Amino acid sequence: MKAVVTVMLKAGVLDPQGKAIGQALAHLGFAGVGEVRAGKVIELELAETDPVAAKNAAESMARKLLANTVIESFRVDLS
Amino acid sequence: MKAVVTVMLKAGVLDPQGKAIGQALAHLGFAGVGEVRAGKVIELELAETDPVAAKNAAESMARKLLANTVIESFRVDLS
Amino acid sequence: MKAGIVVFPGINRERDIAIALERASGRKPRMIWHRETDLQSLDLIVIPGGFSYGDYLRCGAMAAQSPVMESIRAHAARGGHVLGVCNGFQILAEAQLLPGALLRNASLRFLSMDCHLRVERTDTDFTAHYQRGQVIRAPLAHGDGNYFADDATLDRLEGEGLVAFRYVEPDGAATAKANRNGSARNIAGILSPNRRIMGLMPHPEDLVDPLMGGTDGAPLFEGISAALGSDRPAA
Amino acid sequence: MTNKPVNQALAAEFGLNAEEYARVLDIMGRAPTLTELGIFSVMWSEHCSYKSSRVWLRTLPTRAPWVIHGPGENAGVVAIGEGLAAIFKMESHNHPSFIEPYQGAATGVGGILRDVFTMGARPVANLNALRFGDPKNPVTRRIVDGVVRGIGGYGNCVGVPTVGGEINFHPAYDGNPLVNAMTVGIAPADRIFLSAAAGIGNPVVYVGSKTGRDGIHGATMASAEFGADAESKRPTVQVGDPFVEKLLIEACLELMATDAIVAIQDMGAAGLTSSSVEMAGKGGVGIELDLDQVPQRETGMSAYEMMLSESQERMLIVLRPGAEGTARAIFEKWELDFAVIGHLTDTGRIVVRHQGSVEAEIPLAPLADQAPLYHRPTAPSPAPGPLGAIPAARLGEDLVKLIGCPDLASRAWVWDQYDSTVGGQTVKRPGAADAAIVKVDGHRLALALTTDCTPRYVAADPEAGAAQAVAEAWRNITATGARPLAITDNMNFGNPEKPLVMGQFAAAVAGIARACTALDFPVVSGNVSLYNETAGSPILPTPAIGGLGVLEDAARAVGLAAAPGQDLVLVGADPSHLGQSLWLREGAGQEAGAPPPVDLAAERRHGDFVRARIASGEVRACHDVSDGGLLVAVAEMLMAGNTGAVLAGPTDGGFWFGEDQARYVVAVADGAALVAAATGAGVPTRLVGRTGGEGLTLPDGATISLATLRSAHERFFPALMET
Ligand SMILES: Nc1ncnc2c1ncn2[C@@H]1O[C@H](COP(=O)(O)OP(=O)(O)O)[C@@H](O)[C@H]1O
Ligand SMILES: [Mg+2]
Repeated sequence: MKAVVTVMLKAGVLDPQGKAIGQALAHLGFAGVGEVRAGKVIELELAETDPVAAKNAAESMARKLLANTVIESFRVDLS
Repeated sequence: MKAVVTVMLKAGVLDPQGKAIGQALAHLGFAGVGEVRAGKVIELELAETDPVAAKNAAESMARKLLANTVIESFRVDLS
Repeated sequence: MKAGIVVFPGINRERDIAIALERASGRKPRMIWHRETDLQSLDLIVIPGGFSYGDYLRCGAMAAQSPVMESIRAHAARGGHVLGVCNGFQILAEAQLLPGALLRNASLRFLSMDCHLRVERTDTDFTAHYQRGQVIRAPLAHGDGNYFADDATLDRLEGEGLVAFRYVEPDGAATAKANRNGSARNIAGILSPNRRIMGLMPHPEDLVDPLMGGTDGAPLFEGISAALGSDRPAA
Repeated sequence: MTNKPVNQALAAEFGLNAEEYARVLDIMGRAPTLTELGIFSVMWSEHCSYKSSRVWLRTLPTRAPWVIHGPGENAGVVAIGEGLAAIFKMESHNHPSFIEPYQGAATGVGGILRDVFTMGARPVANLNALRFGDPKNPVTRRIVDGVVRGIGGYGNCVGVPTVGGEINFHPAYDGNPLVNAMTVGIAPADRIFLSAAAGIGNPVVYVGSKTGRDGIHGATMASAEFGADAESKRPTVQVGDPFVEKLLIEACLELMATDAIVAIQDMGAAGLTSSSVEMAGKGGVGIELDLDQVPQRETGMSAYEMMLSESQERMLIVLRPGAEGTARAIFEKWELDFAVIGHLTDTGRIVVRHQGSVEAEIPLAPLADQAPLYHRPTAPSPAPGPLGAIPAARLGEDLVKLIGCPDLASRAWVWDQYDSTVGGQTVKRPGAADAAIVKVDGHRLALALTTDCTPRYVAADPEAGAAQAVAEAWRNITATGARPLAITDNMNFGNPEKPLVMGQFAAAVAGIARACTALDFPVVSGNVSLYNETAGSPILPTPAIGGLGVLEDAARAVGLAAAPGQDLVLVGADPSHLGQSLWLREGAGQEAGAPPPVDLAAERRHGDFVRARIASGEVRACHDVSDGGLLVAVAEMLMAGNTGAVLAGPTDGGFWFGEDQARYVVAVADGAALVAAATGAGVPTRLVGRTGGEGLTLPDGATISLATLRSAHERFFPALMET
């Protein structure tokens, strides 16, 4: 079972990378781009086959290591 | 319309981050974690309302800037 | 003073710290491999700079979870002194021994140059050998030194006087230009409430010898070794 | 690829010509297997075999009493006193850096670090010599950004300070930037580790990272020019892992402190193939490898793929019998892969086994002895066009323009991204002196390090230009007060099958040899990068020189910053040579004339004089005069020292912007005394000014403020990169 953990900076935490990407897109002539946020994605190959258990495990990995909840929020998707 | 661009290293390209995260999870006692891959996610707020046009625009941004297609592949999702 | 330097895989400024400590105290610090857990005999634990675990994922994240951190936590709980420099500061923040987090530099580039720091308080064992308000020079070398904490935390740090160093101009003014990495309120270093844990991004340990361009960092190491007891045999 | 029949057509795809393939058949006495063909093709590639350059490289002077190991080992080794040796080398990563600038540059740094620590040295400094295309070309910015980030990303993480280098821009590098990385390490002079395998039956051990399908045929690619199809030829790009490299450094040094190692070599280009073939070949033994034991990152890898993989951060070690346990414990402590993958034999052959079958069996001696060696035809470079009319100088305006031009503008934007202080031994950081000064931990000794080459001189006259590069390296070391010891050279040229390019190469080697001999400054290591061409047009010939010198007492090093109240004295003859000068190029668009002549006797006389005056404590600051001439040198000393000056002398461009060689500007308390001493020593000198004040007052009466100078000097890089 594959779990995908997406980690984004919390609203209110400055995201210079997202801002820089937004500016670069504008320089490249892409119009109509509003806010840009940059985050991380971690794909985990899990031995667990039960979706609920897999999601729990991934969430606990995220809380413990993959995200810093002082600045980041995360989401787990299974696939 | 929001487009989410997920950028991952191509298969076969060494992923030092993914490898280190995998080792750290093992040290923390998480069992049953196989391969770990680390990537980037970029969320774009687009003025475009037509899904096809929005997806095309995001793909072209990814090819031009967001992904380094020499070593990375990308996927666009709309939400 | 018995000092120990924690070496995580990827740490690279352990020798710099050792040189600074030995110069100040006359005694070689002990190198602590990250799997060791017995830190009972130490007065000061230093977590040096570098790229622990490659700084992959987030700077300091993986080191903060390693077994030695439990012993460091216990040492801190006993009222022991802990100094985290650069990656060491990031590790202390990730381990929540100090509040806040260190984000990517606002410029998104690695910063390697001297900065100027204003010493915000001198009634701590780390800063006692400086003058209050003194401006010192120290090298920067980091990609993620942008100090972040929510407003309540920042207000508390300021209110309790737990900001140790701020980025300033040579004349002492805390301007945006002096704040190269974009830190909240120009914060370069902070203290725990008991002022025995200090984390800072710049590298005073690389400026303790006139040959390397200055000695502005030396008082930090002299101060802490004086506070924790001279090692000259009588003590 | 694996299904194709092994024949001459496939050999051609692998870069072997008909004659070379015939030689393979002759050695093997049968058609080679795919793996064997792969081994021949990489070992006989230009990159590994030096087949076009070897005949010329042999003519370089490589000996001096202080040289411990010259070319032929992983890096050069020189004695620096107090029982210590400096180990250093420079190497190119040009092609990979064009394909993927970040990873190309990063893995370039990683590769050269391994060449140095594999010999037992702790790396103490990195430098990098970079050439980029026209700043106006939009691609240039992307390449500069990636290369600088890549060098910083790798060097900062491994914790080796990046202390110097050089950067040029020229349209000739548009499709082919040059990334030359240099590493310097320190080891006890009696604990140097070599690569020649010995001891029949001894275990062959693989350590570091796992093997993947990275960069297969990278060495062959580095030996071919880019066509329009460069994209499609691309092998899987190698990604560097500086964290693992850091662990590998510590683990190898820890193992080297025991007596477990017989021989050790990094896996560089052509990975497992070149390391095993070279180690066994040098030791005159055979080697047997069992690929099933190789730590693998991917599944289903063939023998061919494993033998040709260029995965990074790997080393091959021959251990003493019974030392496996000690070694394994160290690598496991550092969480690195460790595997016994073979042993030495007495067969003189390399035998490669995989999944129960023998995938390759090649006699090593013929693989080496019968490697192709070419005496390629050479043609002399045409003389450069004559100089046009010399414009009248407007000293102030011309100076401001010159110090802001891409080749002279401040490089602070670059070095501000490199950790230059880690290790706590950096006495002179980038920009502080003509050579970086790095102290030896625990000693008073310091190393002086520089890289130099002026490609436009080499293009105009390859012999004189290459001699100039060596002379400038020698001069930059001398200007800090250090004694120059030896060089490493990184020869970057175009397609050697073109007589004109081969002629440039041969002449450049002759120029290097002439300068090294005259200056007692031997070549102890180096690297050749050929086929630096895109769509048929070659780069400027670029023999980058990495120089190393030693100071007995680090505290004696001088920098280039002048202080107020000092006399500025020109050491060396009055300038006048404007051929190939930046002043004519930037001001009048002329890239013409002969480069400045290189008088090595004068170089030595003037340099020895300056060094003695630094040692006596008389010289407070010193800067060599090179690109841009005398006025630029003075302006750089003033900006660094934050002082103005009043200058005296003629007002013509030849005097202030001529690029004559063998010259220094020194700042001293008493200029007259220095001039008198120089006259006695037969060294021409001239008092050119006195420092002080807020501005630079020129002989024509105009004054430029320091602020004007500085803003002109500091504008270029941020304007190119941050807008
Ligand atoms: N790529 C680079 N990396 C680090 N330092 C560099 C680089 N390029 C130039 N520098 C530093 O900038 C300074 C000036 O370089 P350069 O113009 O080549 O000096 P010079 O012509 O006097 O030899 C030197 O200190 C040099 O080491
Ligand atoms: Mg130079």
